[in-house]
Amino acid sequence: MHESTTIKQNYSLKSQLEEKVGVIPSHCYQCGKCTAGCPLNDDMDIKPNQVLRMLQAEQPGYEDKLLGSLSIWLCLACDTCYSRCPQEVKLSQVMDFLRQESVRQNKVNNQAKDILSFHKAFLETIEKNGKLNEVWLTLNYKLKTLNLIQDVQKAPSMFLKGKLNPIPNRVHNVKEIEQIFKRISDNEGGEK
Amino acid sequence: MARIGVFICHCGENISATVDVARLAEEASKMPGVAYAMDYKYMCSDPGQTKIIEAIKEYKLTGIVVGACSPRMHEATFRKAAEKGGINPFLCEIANLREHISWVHPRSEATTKKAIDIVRTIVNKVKQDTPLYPIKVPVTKTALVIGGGIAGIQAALDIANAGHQVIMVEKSPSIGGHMSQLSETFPTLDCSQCILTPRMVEVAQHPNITLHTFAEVESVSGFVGNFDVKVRLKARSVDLSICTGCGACWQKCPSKKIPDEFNAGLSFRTAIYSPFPQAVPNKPVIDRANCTWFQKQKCGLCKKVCPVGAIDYDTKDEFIDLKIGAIVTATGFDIKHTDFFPEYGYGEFKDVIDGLQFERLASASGPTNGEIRRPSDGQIPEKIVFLACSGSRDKAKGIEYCSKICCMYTAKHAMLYKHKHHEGNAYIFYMDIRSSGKNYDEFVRRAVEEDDVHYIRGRVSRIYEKNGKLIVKGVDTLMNSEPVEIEADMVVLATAVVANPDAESVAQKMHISYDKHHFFAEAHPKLKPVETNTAGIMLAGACQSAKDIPDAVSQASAAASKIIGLFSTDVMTREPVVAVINRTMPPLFTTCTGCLLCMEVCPYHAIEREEIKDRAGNVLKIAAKVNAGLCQGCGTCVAFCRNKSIDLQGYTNQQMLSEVMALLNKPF
Amino acid sequence: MSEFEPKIVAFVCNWCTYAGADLAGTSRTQYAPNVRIVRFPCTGRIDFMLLMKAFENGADGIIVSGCHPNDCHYTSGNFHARRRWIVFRSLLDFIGFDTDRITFSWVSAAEGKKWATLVNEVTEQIQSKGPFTDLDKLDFVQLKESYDEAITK
Amino acid sequence: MKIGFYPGCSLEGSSKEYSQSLFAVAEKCGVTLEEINDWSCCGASAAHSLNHDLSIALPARNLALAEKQQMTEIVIPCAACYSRLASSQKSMLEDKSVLKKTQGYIDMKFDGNVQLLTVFEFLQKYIFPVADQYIVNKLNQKTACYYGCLLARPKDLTKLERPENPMEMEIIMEKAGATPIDWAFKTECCGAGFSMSRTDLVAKLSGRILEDAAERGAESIIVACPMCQSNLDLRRPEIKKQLKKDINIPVLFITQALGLSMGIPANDLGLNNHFVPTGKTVSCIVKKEV
Repeated sequence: MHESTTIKQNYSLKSQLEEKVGVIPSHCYQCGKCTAGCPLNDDMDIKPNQVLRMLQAEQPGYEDKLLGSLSIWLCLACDTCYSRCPQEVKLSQVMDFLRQESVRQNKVNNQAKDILSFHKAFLETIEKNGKLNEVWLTLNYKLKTLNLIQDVQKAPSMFLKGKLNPIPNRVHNVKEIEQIFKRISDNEGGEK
Repeated sequence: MARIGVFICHCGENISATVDVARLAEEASKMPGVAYAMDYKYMCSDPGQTKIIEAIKEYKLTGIVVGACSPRMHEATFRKAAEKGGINPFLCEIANLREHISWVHPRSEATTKKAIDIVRTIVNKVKQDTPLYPIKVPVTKTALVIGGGIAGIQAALDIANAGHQVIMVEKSPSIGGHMSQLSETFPTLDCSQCILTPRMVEVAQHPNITLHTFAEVESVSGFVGNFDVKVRLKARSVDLSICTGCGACWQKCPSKKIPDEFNAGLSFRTAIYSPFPQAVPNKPVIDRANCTWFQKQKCGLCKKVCPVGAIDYDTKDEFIDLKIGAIVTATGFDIKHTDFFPEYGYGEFKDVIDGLQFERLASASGPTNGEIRRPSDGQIPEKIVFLACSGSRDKAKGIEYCSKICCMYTAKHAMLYKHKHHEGNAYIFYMDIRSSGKNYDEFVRRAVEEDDVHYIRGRVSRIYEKNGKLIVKGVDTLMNSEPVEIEADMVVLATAVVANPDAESVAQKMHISYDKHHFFAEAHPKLKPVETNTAGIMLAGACQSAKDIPDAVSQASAAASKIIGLFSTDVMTREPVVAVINRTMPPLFTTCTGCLLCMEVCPYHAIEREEIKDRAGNVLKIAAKVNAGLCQGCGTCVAFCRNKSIDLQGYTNQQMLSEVMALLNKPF
Repeated sequence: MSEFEPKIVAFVCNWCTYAGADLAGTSRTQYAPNVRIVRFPCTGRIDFMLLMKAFENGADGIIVSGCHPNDCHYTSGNFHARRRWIVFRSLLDFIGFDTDRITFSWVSAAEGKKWATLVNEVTEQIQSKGPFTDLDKLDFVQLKESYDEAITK
Repeated sequence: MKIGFYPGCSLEGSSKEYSQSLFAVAEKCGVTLEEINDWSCCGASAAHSLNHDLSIALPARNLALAEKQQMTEIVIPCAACYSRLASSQKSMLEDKSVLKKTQGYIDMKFDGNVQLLTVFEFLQKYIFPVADQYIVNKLNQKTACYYGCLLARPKDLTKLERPENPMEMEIIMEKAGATPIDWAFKTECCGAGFSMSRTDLVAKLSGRILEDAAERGAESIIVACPMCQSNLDLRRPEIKKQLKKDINIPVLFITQALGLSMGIPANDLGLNNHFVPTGKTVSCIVKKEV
């Protein structure tokens, strides 16, 4: 993954996928079994098998469509597709790759912004504390998305049940964690 | 002292245009051992051949070299000429001057020099040639047909009708095979049993056919024309010579809860049973594993009720030894069962069935007398979903190949259902429709256009049960890959065609090779589709690859014709290009040390272990022995032999070495 | 070097490569005249010591060619050849023999063009290498020593 | 005996009753769990969604720590954490370059000799052999055992016998005296990481699951994953909106259910921490007749 910051533009998503992730889109023969079993198939703008089809076809415009699609953010990585795929195509890894690319080329679909913000909030919390803390995560996420009222009705009861504790539990030497984040971003500009 | 004659052909101008033929002939005449050399416009022509014949006589030639076209073209022609001239045909060799020289190089010194080199090479080879004589092998004109399905039946009848003896061995109690289980057949929808059963009877009554059902081949040894086959006749517990097949026994048999193989497990049979009403022979057999008498020494009812006293609990397996000239392997196929499909319920949903089970449901002789009812509650399904490619073309499940017959029989199944229940709905999930047989695609179109079968392009991800319905989660890839969910009453999986569980062991008994899926391997994918690489053993039907009935029958007839051809002579002759183990004076006998590496590598099992004994029968030495009947002359053994004790006639170490020496212009 | 006309001996099987060379002829595909074909029933028949004999007696390069995998007329001859070649080559490398002078290839009866190209490529390659004279250069003493080392380890 | 333990963030927060009950059961059976010292988050779905290297490095740190602390086995009750750690371990063992790079990131050595246990494997290996002597109650009700995604998939990480219809949980629940029902949504996805960002989808997916369990007469749902638990438990209001009906089947962790059968008091198992009251289940307990 070292080169992922210096991708030549003429270097197609398909070939990057094959080289970096080791998934070969041409293995897919479009039977659609992935889509048939996908728990969110009817919410996806581009169905799982179509994602592979677009990678196979390599037509102008397809890549932008893919990177701008909602589907890649809806994929829950539940691996139902892969576990039943007759050609053993690891679709969830394709989705991970496309998500990272779409952020890198900032083509993220508008409806996916909340999902992205959540992931970012999550990673930031980890970077600061080394561990997740629901309070921090929630606040962080709410600041990012500004839908402040969501879940507030839950909070009090959660406190009572001790499910939320405002004091963040942290890793002792948080430095280590920060280092990991730093080294990675230095190395290949992982999205943050 | 060798006296070689060299004959250079101009081939019109094909050779002479770029090779200086006159000079070539002259150079040749100077080569050591060459007694006579000439060139001529058309060596293969009648006058050309006459020149050769005369020269042989006139110059008392001991061998000839013809510099002409490729040996693949005219070697046979010139060897005949040599024979006419009075020398052993294997003392005639061809120097390939046309395909390998004149046609691929411009006229030049280099080209002519190459021609000279090649001629010298071949001259030297001929010097090393020894007269060879075609190998004669006697032929036992009895064929063995293994497997009594439609392929076996067809092959047996063809051979028998040609006037040769046929012995048929079938492992189950009746012949008929899978075809006897089918309802109607595509693309004509004629009743399977109506066309099959007459053939079964014909086999049983044919004067040239001996039928052994409930029997299995134990071992096969020997070689083409001369196989020795041992057959196990499994203990039937019923004396066929007395039994009239009245059925009193199986009507009385108390153990009635044994899954019926013929009905693909959809009904039950008794412990003493005849597989199906039209069985041949229609006489029962006792399934000892499920018989109370054999398990608990109780009951014995069948023996009591048998009016002719045909039941005999004490029969044992018998063995018979057969002398066989050629063998047809027609052991058929098996299919994957529904438990092979986790995502479709591990075979636990009663109403998810496989293709053969549907055939039985649709068959007039089936458990529902041809009414398509679901196994769970006997209701008539209003919605049936058919899944093509169930297990086929599925790398993850270890079956990459296409099972070939599913597209067609699935269309047939849907039609049969629609014909019986016009108001019913039939859905077929498919990936591609492969209907490339005569009238096949028309048949599929009929299903779509006339019988209004719904074809949906996409695979089904999962099936689960809910309130007595089967929820089928599929997709329509032709409809923007929209998810499709169908509440079906019954699901039919067109499960993959696979080799029989015992295919591997059968192949090993026969010494024929098989692929990684245990289908038997033909000798050549295009030009020898029915032969195996063991001479005299042919393949017919689905044991070689998934096949429909027409294909199986054609291959069976092809196999039969190969054998009839083989049986057309009393003695068969074979090219003497075979390996031989050298022989020397006692006490050495041979330089072969008996390491038998050659035996390991021989693709034809043509090499045996020989014990060289003295008169008293004491073993003096172990050595390899080549069976000329089996050897095909590849020479792999020669290359492997550590001390050059085995050699290949026509391509001996001496010959090859002298060839190489000669073309490098080194004396040898 | 350009005048140097290498002697190349081709050990080919009767069923695939020999027929392939025939096809090159019938389709009049021109190629370098340096090659001399020796016909074997099968590459499985080829005794690799014969290659050494050829080099010993003035061959500059050698082609060994037979049927493609699984196409062998005798089902497995070409596999045996390939396996033996792999062993034999490592032995040659071990004694310091320039194994680039031996080309192992597969040419089917349908590949006349491939045959021509193969011959041309090998001819050029050997031309650039120059005549084969290494045989006496091979240091068999050295070989013995390193061998002894190898086994005493 | 001592077994390594990786709690993961949820077990310290929203799902602390999971670890609470796990410890209670382990203690009962004389098994000691030793928490990995100074463990950190596995990165969860955020990491593998946004940063491939991070998704390997974060779990790797914990694996390396476990090795440093001479642990040979660690139990990872959280299905998601298990999946992340297992996949990180796998990719480092399979690809030297990944290993090298990751060691660089975490600045620690990794040998890959720690064995990772799912909660099932842990229970089967350490609790089952001794369980019978401690099981005093019968959990007398119909339960739907829910596996979710990450315990059943991907096939190269999980070790279930029958991934499409696993039985591991059922076996455990039968031991606890419950009657597992046969149902269709055992391994369907609950919406996992979307619990905050796309609550609507969580409601939809978890709704389907609850509905099927309810229709087939389940009196409780047994889970082994904090995400599944909180989605099925915490998101009830949204699910209610989605299904337009109220389903109040409690959702218990397998360790809580097992604990009840061992006569451990409900509070010690954190059963009071649920949104959907678990009282009904607790009241189903009857003494096991011997």
